[in-house]
Parts: sequence; C-alpha cells; structure tokens
Amino acid sequence: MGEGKFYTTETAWCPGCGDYSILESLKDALNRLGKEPHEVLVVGGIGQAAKTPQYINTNGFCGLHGRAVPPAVAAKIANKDLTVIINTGDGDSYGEGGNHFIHNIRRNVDITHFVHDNQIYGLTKGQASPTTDLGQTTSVQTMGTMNNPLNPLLLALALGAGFVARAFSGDREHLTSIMVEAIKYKGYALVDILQPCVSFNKVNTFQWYSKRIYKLDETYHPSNKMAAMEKAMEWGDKIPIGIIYNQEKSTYHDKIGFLRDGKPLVDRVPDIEKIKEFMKDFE
Amino acid sequence: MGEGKFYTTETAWCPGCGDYSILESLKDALNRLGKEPHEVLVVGGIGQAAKTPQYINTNGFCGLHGRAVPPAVAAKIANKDLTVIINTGDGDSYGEGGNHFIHNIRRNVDITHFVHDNQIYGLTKGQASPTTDLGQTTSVQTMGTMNNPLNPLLLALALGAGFVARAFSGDREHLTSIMVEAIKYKGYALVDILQPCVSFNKVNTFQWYSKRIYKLDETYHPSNKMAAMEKAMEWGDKIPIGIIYNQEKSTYHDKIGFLRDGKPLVDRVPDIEKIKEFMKDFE
Amino acid sequence: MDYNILIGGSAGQGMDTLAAILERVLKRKGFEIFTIRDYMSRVRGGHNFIQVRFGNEKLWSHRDCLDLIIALNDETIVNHIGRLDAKGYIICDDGLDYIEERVIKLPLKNTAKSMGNTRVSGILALAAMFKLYGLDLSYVTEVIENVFDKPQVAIQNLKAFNEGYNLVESVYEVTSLQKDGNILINGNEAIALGALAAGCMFYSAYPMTPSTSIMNYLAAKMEKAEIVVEQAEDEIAAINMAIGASYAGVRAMTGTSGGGFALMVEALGLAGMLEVPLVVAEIQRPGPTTGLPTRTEQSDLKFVISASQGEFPRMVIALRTPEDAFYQTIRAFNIADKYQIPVILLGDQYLADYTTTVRSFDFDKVEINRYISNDKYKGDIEYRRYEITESGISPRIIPGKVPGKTVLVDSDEHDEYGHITESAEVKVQMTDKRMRKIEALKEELLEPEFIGTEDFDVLLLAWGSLYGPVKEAVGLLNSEGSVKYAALVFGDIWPLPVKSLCQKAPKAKTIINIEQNATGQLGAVIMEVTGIRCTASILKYDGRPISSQDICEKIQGGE
Amino acid sequence: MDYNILIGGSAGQGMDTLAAILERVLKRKGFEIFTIRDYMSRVRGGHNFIQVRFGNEKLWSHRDCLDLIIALNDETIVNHIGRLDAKGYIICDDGLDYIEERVIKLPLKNTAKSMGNTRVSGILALAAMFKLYGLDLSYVTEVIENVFDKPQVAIQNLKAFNEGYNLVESVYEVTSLQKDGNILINGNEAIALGALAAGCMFYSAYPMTPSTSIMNYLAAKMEKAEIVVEQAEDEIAAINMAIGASYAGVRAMTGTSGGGFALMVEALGLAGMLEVPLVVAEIQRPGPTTGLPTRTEQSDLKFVISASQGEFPRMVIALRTPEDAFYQTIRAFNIADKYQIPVILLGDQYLADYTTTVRSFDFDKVEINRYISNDKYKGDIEYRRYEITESGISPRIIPGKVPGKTVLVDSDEHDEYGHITESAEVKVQMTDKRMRKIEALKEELLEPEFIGTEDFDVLLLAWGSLYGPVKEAVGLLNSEGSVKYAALVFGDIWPLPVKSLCQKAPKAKTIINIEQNATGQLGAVIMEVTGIRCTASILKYDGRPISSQDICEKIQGGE
Ligand SMILES: Cc1ncc(C[n+]2csc(CCOP(=O)(O)OP(=O)(O)O)c2C)c(N)n1
Ligand SMILES: Cc1ncc(C[n+]2csc(CCOP(=O)(O)OP(=O)(O)O)c2C)c(N)n1
Ligand code: SF4
Ligand code: SF4
Ligand SMILES: [Mg+2]
Ligand SMILES: [Mg+2]
Repeated sequence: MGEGKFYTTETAWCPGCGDYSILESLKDALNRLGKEPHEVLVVGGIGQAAKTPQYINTNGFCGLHGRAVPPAVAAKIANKDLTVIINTGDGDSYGEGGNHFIHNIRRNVDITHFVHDNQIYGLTKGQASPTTDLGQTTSVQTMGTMNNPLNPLLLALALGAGFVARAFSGDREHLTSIMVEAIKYKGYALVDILQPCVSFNKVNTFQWYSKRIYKLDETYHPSNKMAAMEKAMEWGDKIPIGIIYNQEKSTYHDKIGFLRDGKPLVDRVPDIEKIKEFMKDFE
Repeated sequence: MGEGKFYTTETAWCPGCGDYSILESLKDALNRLGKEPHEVLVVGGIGQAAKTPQYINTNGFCGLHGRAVPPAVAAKIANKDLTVIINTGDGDSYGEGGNHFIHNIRRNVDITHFVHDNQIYGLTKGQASPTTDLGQTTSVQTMGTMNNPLNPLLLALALGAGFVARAFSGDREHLTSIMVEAIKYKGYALVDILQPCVSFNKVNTFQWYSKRIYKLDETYHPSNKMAAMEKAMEWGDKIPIGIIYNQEKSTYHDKIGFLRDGKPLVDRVPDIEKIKEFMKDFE
Repeated sequence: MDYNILIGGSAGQGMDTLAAILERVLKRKGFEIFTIRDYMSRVRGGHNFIQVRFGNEKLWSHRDCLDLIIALNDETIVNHIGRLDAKGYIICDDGLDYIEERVIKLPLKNTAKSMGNTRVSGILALAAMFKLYGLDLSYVTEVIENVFDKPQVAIQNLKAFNEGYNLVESVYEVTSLQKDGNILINGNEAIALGALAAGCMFYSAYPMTPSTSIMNYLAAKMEKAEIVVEQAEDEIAAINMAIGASYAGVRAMTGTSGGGFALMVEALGLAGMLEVPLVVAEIQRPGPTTGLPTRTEQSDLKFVISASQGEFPRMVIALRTPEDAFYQTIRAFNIADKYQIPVILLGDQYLADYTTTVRSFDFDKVEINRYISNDKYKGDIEYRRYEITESGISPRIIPGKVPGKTVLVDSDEHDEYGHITESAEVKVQMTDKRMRKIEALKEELLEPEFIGTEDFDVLLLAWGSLYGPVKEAVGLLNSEGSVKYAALVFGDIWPLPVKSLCQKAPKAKTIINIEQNATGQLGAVIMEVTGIRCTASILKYDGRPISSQDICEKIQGGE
Repeated sequence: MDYNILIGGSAGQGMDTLAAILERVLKRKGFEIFTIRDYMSRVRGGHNFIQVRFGNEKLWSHRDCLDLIIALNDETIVNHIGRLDAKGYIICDDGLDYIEERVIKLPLKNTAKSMGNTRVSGILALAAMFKLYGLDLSYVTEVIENVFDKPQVAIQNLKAFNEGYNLVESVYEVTSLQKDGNILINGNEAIALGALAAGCMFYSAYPMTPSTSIMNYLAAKMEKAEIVVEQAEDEIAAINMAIGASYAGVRAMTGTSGGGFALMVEALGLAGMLEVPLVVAEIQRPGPTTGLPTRTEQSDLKFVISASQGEFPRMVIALRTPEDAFYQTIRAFNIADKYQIPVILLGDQYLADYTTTVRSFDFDKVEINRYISNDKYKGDIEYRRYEITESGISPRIIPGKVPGKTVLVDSDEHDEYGHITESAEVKVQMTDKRMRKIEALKEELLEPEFIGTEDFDVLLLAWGSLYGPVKEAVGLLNSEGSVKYAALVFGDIWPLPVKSLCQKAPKAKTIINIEQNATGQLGAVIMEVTGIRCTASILKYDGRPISSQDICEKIQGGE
C-alpha cells in the first residue's frame, strides 16, 4: 500500500472496508496507463470514499460534500492535460450532489467518475443513501427505507451518458480493467462500484454481493441503448458487472474550438491588446 | 379569465404566452374535479410559470427558484386533505431544482407536478434551460446550446415515477383531461407541458410544436415500462403527447401508518402525556 | 467529592458502552454526572476518549485533572498521563509495557480470553474501577441488562463484571448523599425532547455531525410520537420542506451544523419574507467548511445573525445547558409562532454530546401557544395574509381550514393579500411591518444570566455552552485571591438583550469576553450594538472545549 | 447646462432602443451622460421608464427633476408629471387626451402608420426632441445604423427620424463644449471588461437579475477573448466550478445577486479554507429573498461580510462607479491571487444598470500579478501547499505544472501538506496562519474617498454606488447655507479601513450614514470596528435609487 509512485501514507478507513480495494485498483489503473502523479487530479467531496485523494500521491482536491463534480469539470476545462478522476461516495454523488450529477452528464466533459457505492452514508454512521435497498432500517430510517432506490446506471443512460459501467470492489482485476477503460474514454464516464461497508451496511455485505454479481461477457454488446437500459434495470438475485454502455460522443472540449485546439487555458497569456479593442463597443 | 371561483385578477405575462392556456386548463380541471379554492394549494418556485399561484384563487405558495417541490411535498404530509399542485417552469423544475425533482419521484408523495416547459428561462430573458434544443443560440449560449437536452419523461421513468405525461398548451381540451387524470392519480404525477414563449424562444414556437405533436391513442398502453421509455425517447419530427406511463404504486402516506390512517397531522393535538413518558429513556 | 475518570482507546473498542454503564449506574446511585466525549472523525481506529466526572454536587462542566485512567491501549496512557493526579491510578491490561507507580496492571485480556469473549476486557476494567472506588454492585445488573439488547450478551457482560470486581481491592470509599431524581441527558437529546414537548410534528434534515443525534432521537420516536422525520436529499430541501409543513399548519423544525446551515441561508430569508414560523437548530463545529467535524467551536454567531440577503427579523438563542436546551426549544416554537419568524437555536458539539444529570423536566411548565386565527375568519370577514398591523404581526390562518378563505404567500415583495407588488410605498410599508415585530420581541428577551458577586472587579462575558465552564470558573476565582469576579452568560443573543450588560459593564474594571472562536464574535456583536468594548479576550479555537481551569489559568496568567 | 429627459411606456415598446440612440448620439456630440433605467420584473406591459440626463460637465448621478417627458402612453404622464420642471415639455401622441400647457401633442401614431410601420412612433418622438433642443443631425445616421442589426430596419428608422425632426420647432439651443473622448458604459459592463483585462479565463454563473449582464457581456466575447463562460446548473455549481478552475491555475470568477450568493455561502468558505483565489461579484437587489428583482438596495453588506461558517480572511470591495468597477475588478483578481482568498465585489442594480460617460479606461495602468511559484519548486526542493509562513501566505504552484510535485487541498483542517489532521496544535497554527493574511491586507486597503471641505460640520458616511448621489449632494449643500459638509464614501469595506474615519469623525458635529437599506448596515459595521456612532441616518429602502436632491432634502429637513 505504501509503495509505488502513487503511495499511500495512512488511512482512516475501517479494516475490511471495500474502499481499500478501490484505492489499490485506482493505483494499478494509473500505473497501467503510464501516468505520473503530477499529471493526475483526484477529486472527492466529503465522506469516507471522498477521502481517496488524501490517500494517493497525485494532485488532490477534497471539496464539499456533494460538490465533487463541478470543480473536477472546471479543472479539466482549465487544464485539458490533467487526467481528472472523481472518487467519492454514493451519498455524495447521487444524494447531496444529484443536481451536478445529472447536469454534468449533459455537459460531457472528459472526466471519470468512480462512485464508491456502499449503499449507505458511511462517514456519518449509517443513514440510508439514495441507493439503499427498500426496507433496510437504520438509525434514521427506523421504519425501514421507504424511497424507491435510485438506479444510477439507468439514470445516467436516461441522461445520455456515453460510458456507463458497474464494478465490484471484491473483484480487483475486473475493477482495474474497467477503470482503465473508463479513464481512457473520451468524455464523462461513470463507474458505479459496489463496495461493502463493514461497519454500517449489514445487508449488502461482501457475501451478499459475491452471491449475486456476474460479469458481462462478449455476448453482451454495450452499444445498444435500449439493451443497456434493460441491463441497467437488472438488480436483485442477479447483478451484472462490466461495461453496460460505451459509445463515442463529442465532448465539451470538442464543441468549443478554442478549448479543443491549442494550449490548455492554464498555459495561455491573456492578450491585453485584444481586450483593449473591446472598449470600442462603448465608444 | 376573471370569472369563476378560481378567478384571476391580473397577470404580468406577455400577450400570447402559453402560460395563459395552462392556467385556464388548470381552472377547468379543478372545476371538473369539484374542488373548492380553499381545498387546493398551488405551489410555484420563481419564474414566469411559477407565478401561476398568484393568478388563481386557491391557496398559493411562491417560494424560491428551484424549490417548489420540497414545500409542496411537506404541505401534503402536513395536511393530506389538501390537493397539492405544482405549477412551475422547466428551469425551476429541472435546472435549479433538479435534485428535488429526482429525489421526490423516489419519495412518491401524492402531489401533481405541472411543468410549463417553454424550453427556455423566460423571466430572466431567454437563457438556455435544461430542455433547450441543441444548437439554439441565446444571450448566454452565444456559441449555441451545447448540452445534451434533458429528457424529463425518460428521467422520471428511470427514477420510477408512476404517472408520466406530456401535454401541449395549444390543445386546451387534451391538456385539461390530462390534468384531471394527473390530479386524480395517487402519488407523484409529472406532466411536462410544452408551452411557447413568444418573447424568448423563437425556435420552439406554437407552429413548431403544432407541426410535430401527435396524440397517443387507445393503441398505446401506458402500463409497460420499457415501451414507455421508448415512447419517451421520441422527439424531433414527431412528438407524442398524452399519458406515457400510468401505474399504481404505494405512496409515501401509504407507507407510514400514522399518516395513512386518522386525521391529517395538522388536525392533531400533541399528546403531552405520551411525550412526558419519553423522559424514562433518560432515567 | 468530585472524581474524574477517563476511558480511552481506539474507535470501535466499545468505550461508549463502558461509559454508558458507568454513568447510568452512578446516576442511579444518586451521583451527579458530567461526561464529555472526544471523537475523531473516523469509524474505526484513531484515538478517542470519554471522561466521566461524578460527584455529590451539581456539576456544570468537565474538568481537566484526572483521578483515574482506564486505558484500553498504550496511546491512552501516553496522551493523558500528564493530566493524571499525583494520587490517581491507571487501570490497564498487564500486557501493556508502560511502567509507572500509578499503573494497576490487570490480566484483562487473559481473563476475557478465558471467559471465551475477548470483547469483555473493557467491562473487566470497569468493574475493577468500581471496586477501587468502593462502589457496591447496586444497579449494575439492571443497567447492564438495559444497555445490551441481546440477553446472552448482557449475561456475559454481567459475569465479566463480577470477575473484574474481584481483580482489585478497594482504595476509596465513595458514597452518594442524595437519592436519584435526575435524568441523564445530552444537549441534542434535550433539544429533541423539547421539540416533541412543543408539539413539533415534522422534522426534516440531512445528516451532519454534530447535529445528527437530534434526528436520531426523533426518528426513534417517529411512530410513538407520530412525528414525521424525513431525511431530505440535501439541506436546501430540508429547510424548504420544514417551511412547507409549517405553512400548512404543523410545527416544523430542521437541524444541521454550519455547513448545512450555509445551504439553508436562502430559505432562512424565505421564512422571514413569507412570515412562516420556523425553528432551526444549528449545532456548531470548527470551521471553516468541513473543519474538524467531530469537535467543538463557537464560530458561527455572526454568520447566523446576518445570514441571507435583505433584512428581516429573526431570533437567535444560544443554548447553555441541556436543561436550557429543553425549555428554550419549546420557547423557540412559541416565539416563532407568535412573531411568524425563523428562530435559530445555536448549539455546539460540546453541548450536543456531553451528558449530565439534570432535574427531570417539568412538563407542567410547558405551554403551547399557536397564535392561529382560524376561528376569527370563519364567516364573511375579509382575510389578508399580510394585513398591516401596529405590532407588525398579521393574523394567521391555516390553508384549507377556513372554507372560503385562501392563504397566498410570495417571496417577491407583496401587498397585504400576498400579491406581488412593485410599489415603492408598499415595499416600505411591508419592510416596516416586518421590522416592527422586532420591537415587541425585544420586550420579551431574556437577559443573560448573572453569575458571581455584585461587587465584582472583573466582568466575564460569554455565551451558549460556555455557561458551565464560566460558572465553575467564577466560583473558583472568587474562592481565591482578592479580585472579585462576575459573569454574564448570554442565552438570547439576537436581538442582543442589553439591559444587564449596560448596567454591569460600567462597574467593571476589566471586561473579558471568553469565547471558543478566533475573532471574539460576541465581543464584536456587543460592540456593534452597545459600543461597549471588551478590554481583553480569552479565545480558544483548537476544537477542544474550554474548561474552568483553562479559564482561571488564562485570567490569572494575565491574559 | 444639464438636461434630464424621461422616456416612459410599457415593456416591449422599445424604450431601450430610443434611449440607446439618444445617449449615444449625445455622447458622440461630446456631452456627458447619466442614464438610469426603471424596469418592472416582467417582459411585456407594466410601466417602465428611462431617464437620460446630459450636460457639459461630468455627471455623477441621476436627478429627479425632469426637463422633458417623452410619453409613449398616458401612464407615463400621470406618473411623472409631478417631477416636470415648470418650463419643461411633454412630447406625446396627439391621441392621448391629457390636457396641460406643457404638452406637445404630435401625430406620432398617424405618421408612423402612414409610413407603414407603427413601431417607429417612438423614433418620431425622439427626433422631435432633438429638434426641440436644437440638436443637429450629426452622428444620428451612424448611431441608428449601429443600433439596428438589420439594414432595412435602420433605413426605416432613419426615415422616421427625419420625419419626426420636422414635426416641431426648436426652443432650446444646446451645444456641447468638448470633444468626445469618453466611453459610455454601465457598472456591470465595466466589471466584465475589468475581468477580461485581468486575464480572467473562466466565468461560471447562473442567471440572476441584476447580475446577468456581466455574463451576457462575457458570453458575447467568449470566442474572441477565449474565455469560457459556463451557465451552471445552479449557483452552487457556479462557485464550485470557479474554485476548481482557479485551483487548476486560471483566473476564475462567478457573479450573482443576493439569492444566488446565499447558495454560494458554503463554497465561499471552501475558497477560504483551501486558500484558492476567487472573485465573486454580488450585485444587490432589494430583499429579503426574491424581493424586488429589478430594483436597487444595499442590504447585503453584513451578510457578505460574515457569510459562511467558521472564520477565514476575505475582502469585500463596494463598487462606486463604472470606472471604479473596472479598476477594482482588476485589483480584486490581484488581491485574490496575492492572499489566496475570496474577494467579493459588491455592486447593486443602480450601478449595474446606469450608463454614464467615463474617460476611456487606461490599459497601461493594468498590472497582472499572479504570485505563482512554479519555478521555485522545479527540482529537488520539497513543496508544502500550506507551508506556515510569517505572512500567512503559502507558496502556490499549479497542479500538473511542476513534474514530481503534487498539490493537495482539503476542506477538513489539514497540515502543511494538505493532509487531514485532528491535532489541536495544527488547528490553531493553521487558523493563525490564515488569519495572519488579514494583517498584510489591511496595510494595502484603500481609504474611503473624502469629498467636500476640510472644515466641515457634518460628516456624511456612505458606501458603494451612493458615491455619485452623495458627491453631488455635498456640492449642492456646500453651495447653499452656512453649514459645511463633507463625506467619506467607502470602496474597500471589509476589512474596514479606519484611518480616515478615525481622523475625520472626531471633527464632526454630526455624523450621518446614508444608505439604501432599512437598518443602517455601514453604521453597524463602523460601530463594531471603531465604536464611532452615527448621530443620524438617512435610510432609503423603497427599491428606487436615492438622488442628491433626496439627500439634500432629508438633511435640510432635519433628519
Ligand atoms: C453540507 C454537508 N452536509 C452534510 C455533511 C455530512 N456528511 C459528510 S459525509 C456524508 C455522507 C457520506 O456518504 P457517502 O457519500 O455515501 O460516502 P461514504 O462515507 O459512504 O463513503 C454526510 C452526510 C457535510 N459534510 N456537509
Ligand atoms: C437562486 C436564484 N437564482 C436565480 C434566480 C433568477 N431566476 C428567476 S426565474 C429564473 C429562470 C426561470 O426559468 P423557468 O423556470 O424555465 O421559468 P419561465 O420563466 O421560463 O416560466 C431564474 C434563473 C432566482 N430568482 N433565484
Ligand atoms: S464506515 Fe464503512 S465505508 Fe466508512 S471506512 Fe468504515 S467500512 Fe468503509
Ligand atoms: S417571457 Fe415567455 S414565458 Fe414569460 S410571459 Fe413572456 S412569453 Fe410567457
Ligand atoms: Mg456511501
Ligand atoms: Mg421556462
């Protein structure tokens, strides 16, 4: 854990937490992609998963709860050379951050969004998240969780996301390979990563997931939207993991000529003479 | 306009605005349902559409931009006898208010949500809304709207909404009949109402809509979710209007025994003796 | 007598349970208790500790000096031995290799292992502490049975307790002088119970430390009390829901900490503009932003006083003790209803989490006043939601409850009927109407509590949860030396009650504000309102609660 | 000479265009201009008006008394005739049945109809005004061609102008004394241009009156200036995006009004905690909440000064004139970069929307200082994002720009490396480090502008956009009577610069704060910081801008 260029110094996660595997897979993926620490920016909101930027030697931004996506997207706009990756929780991404989630899929900036989906609010000690299963009781949902769980994959598809996948922290190799594909994808890529929370989610345990997940194989073609939506709706006894949908789309940068071409914004020097010309508008 | 028990005194809308028809249909629908003004609560956020509560003689709540849904839902929880209807804009509902939209579909409180969808921010003079078509230029989207438009019907379906419909302000009778069904539906009902903004949306005009819309007929069965999703994705030369999906679901009140049964909360007297008993927890 | 026991270890070692058993047994025996909890913002590992102080007289705060340390790991000893009294003891496992004469090493782990349950080693240590202090076994069984849900676990722990009790000999002989008539409660539980007593039927919130325990308590009572507790999708929804429920006629409340309150700021103004009653609990933690999530600070005072654009009346009540929290929460609902304004209850992590013994709350004192005029408007009389009145308060009716009458509210400036207006005159009239409500409110403000002697030289100023430490400090200071001390501790804080202050301040040679923040916010507010300048400040902002000893040292150290 | 012309009608009648033609032609002729716009919050209908004041000397504000009314409907006459000078005129259509000797009825509608375009009746009236004032036709053609995008529309309007010019006879003979070397600009355009001049490359915002015109201007320049202008999904996203872009190394800004700012409060603290430079324009309108969306007020001062939980350094600059807005916006970026803090530019609807002639901005004065240390950290030297320094400012490098060096920022309390800490010591050190930045900042504050005579009796205090009205008022007051007046008008307002104030205040017999709010917020801030109490207040909060006449009357009326 402490080794390699993306080394971790110390974590505050519980022993046995699925977050460790996700962190290690992230490092593996970055290594496979040949990235250097300073070329990568890992962004989190607030929560257990959102501490990931603290535990990996890259640029890191731990912002506000629910607000991981806006700074990530803007950092990519400011510097297209950065590899921008969000690692944060289900509550952060789909709960408090729901509005940024839906609208940034529409924006399609070239970033990668890894959601550590433990189906619970971990850091605040176990309240229902938007993905908590129906009926699960918690300290706040004392009568059992009543809200229809949010299906992040289906939602992303409904909003036109071009890369949508699900992975499981318990299958590190599969997870790493999906991470690699997601980071390589040009545009907004969502990977919902099922992750046991050993302290607060006593329903969706490692065993619970292990029993249900199965890997999508070559017979599944992730290019058909309706098929992807049907696949995304599978949940219960059988839970598919793998790339549900993968389709090229023009990105935010593609649409704005001066961003697509030339140097990253951060390397440009403002052209004062040109700005001075604008005074003519007021003459 | 000024007549009937739901009378309007004065409006600040532009002549020719689609909001007028929606207001009149709303009154017709309430009349058909035999409602009295004091039994109804109309809620808006901020925007042109959101002024509807100002223009109808019912209880009215014009809150904050983007925040129509939370007070509406809570008012229904507080007093289940109220007929709670939201009339507000596309920007209000899907833009600033996006997070409440997605999570209140999951909550499924028995309210009705009429979105005056003029595909533009009217009150603030014509910026792109989440439903503005690709490429449309505005005072802010000077290079053309670049974000993939949000499909509210598909989104609602992806989140598990039980009643999802589209209507057009230009077909008053059809609109009224859908409003009646939506209000009668037990649970959260969404009607996205296409509405011309004569001042700021010069693309999606009355003519533009008239040419494209067609009514769903008896051959369409609004009970199949996958079919509904396919239907919801139709947009362009042909735009379906009508009830896309209609399925019974248990509501928020159904799930909480003490809300479902007995008097509305607002009519209850707190039982101080019972509360006093709780002190035992601390003895 | 006054003993102070620390239990320390890493998160997940069950210190909460040990402390709960200890304080409840002691309480039933008739002791007064004051327990603080020091947590890191993590679920497992790290270093946490709990300090249980007990005695025969009412305790107002924690104290630093320790009489006993129950160390579940080495770190506990290393971190806290500096505070251990020279005559104190440390109870720990004999596997720890710390050498010190005050250390009592016991075979905790081995005994636990031999009992077949390694988790009971803490209970063994606790039992040893009981014996050490000469406490008998009364109430132990009932409390342990109560604390553990599962009977077999309770039995195991009881067995362990008995084992542990035999591991040491008594050194002290501690007895209580009174009979138990108290409850043991923390600040957040007192707020929650106050809300229920006030008839609150709707609580919407989003989890945020250290406010979550209000929601937890209410959620646990949801069915019994028939209160809807709704976890909102975010804090914006939470407050807007509470406003919607209140508009519809039920008492409604939301709660959060500073970061969540930041998201509620726009809707706070909405309540002000719509004149919808609202109670908001803001339980402070150290900022800025995420800061130190599980620790304490008083740095949101100026923020909550001026939060939201424009100008409207609001009230801010700083909570001082759990008892105060209970009664003030009820009062907050009454004031919110009377003036149709938002009332903010300002707490902090210290008050939220410390548990202490207080007299059982007097429910006979609880009065509920709703100020609703439904009856008056039945019939032909016209209803105007924003009728301009002398007091500024307009009659309120509940939507749907008066046939023929509707209630229209609008966040745009509006006329008496709630209709949008652009009139310059109406804007002024409505602003004046709203602001007039402050005048009457000022008349019923509660003055800060005066502590100490009337012939003081030094006047201490503090607010909220510093009540306890300051009260103890004044006692200590006045028992030594010749300088005389007094204090004013503010509960009602905005509008600022100025009578006592203006009366006492001129008599003081020195005025010192004592606050848990870096800029002296109470000092600033007092300066703004009265022009009275504090001559010195004691400001602590390391996230840890200030103690009476801290205060005395800083004052005597000449700060 | 100093004339004041009102054009009134309902929204959608093209008054904007008429005023634009009028002010631009007058400007090119060499006149000084000051134009205010009074809009209702609606797109069509209602009653709106524009007042174009022009003269030969620099005009600092609007004035109430009118010399001419161009009435496009009856309501305009009814609403404004009370302000018309006894020798003034009203130009209107002869179809209006208002009878008054000052009314000049012209066949506007009929002539327009006969020209085949009813929309040109306003242009006819405008042309008549030109003739009435004896203004020649120079610049009319080029301005009209400029104002109308479509050539055929321009031609029609030109024709109409010539027709209208012949409808009346000249009464005045107005000429300008100078040559045009000015630009005609409003406050928001000046902010936007300032942002571009400062090298801002990222502007994210959500539409909100009266701030939207900043975004509109920047969006129009998006491709030419290569600035990304992003309409965010909400204000929370807007500010968090700006912080992300700034963290990544480009100058970034957001803008909004009070309600949107309320939603940005949490992230304002984020910028403070992360020490990421940020510029936020807050363009005030009357509150609370939605209030009067298209009107003016100065009621967010205390709000922005204390917004967000916890304590961190920020700067608030109140903008006084369009010229000030330009230069202060540039300075705001430099200060934000230097101290790594959020800087708030506080404007209001009055300043945002009034257009006035100012000297062309001097781009040679524009200095850009980024305070970035990338070069220093190339090589083997260790980088600590939050290095504790004497000034409190830690060296900043740009993520990705220094191989081998990474930049970690965290909203939790953190150590020098940006790693989360729970240490009490580090919390104190980091708070002190952040707060220390204020000390250096205080050294470079700009004192309020002093206006009037040094031997004053009465000292007026004001801030922001009241600069103009107060400046004119002081001139008027000192030209009459024996009481002597002076004023201090604050630009930098938080931290509050106190030198001039503490020097001048003791010399004043009376100190009056003049503000557009109901509670006297500047007065409160001054009291808090200095203990100086204003002896009287002039507070206007009806949503309409205060004029110099208003001020004089209130002062002389003994308020
Ligand atoms: C504005 C705000 N509201 C609430 C919180 C408290 N909070 C911190 S993390 C969290 C939830 C974390 O859940 P999730 O995102 O699923 O992450 P996990 O801990 O499960 O990895 C909450 C509610 C906060 N920090 N800020
Ligand atoms: C917090 C906040 N942000 C922005 C605004 C400004 N605003 C008012 S209405 C509106 C958009 C309205 O668009 P929509 O909801 O589509 O309604 P329409 O006017 O088109 O009917 C905006 C951005 C506001 N009032 N409050
Ligand atoms: S609480 Fe859950 S999510 Fe958080 S570190 Fe522990 S196991 Fe992981
Ligand atoms: S601006 Fe558009 S939406 Fe608003 S009233 Fe006018 S036509 Fe209707
Ligand atoms: Mg989670
Ligand atoms: Mg709209």
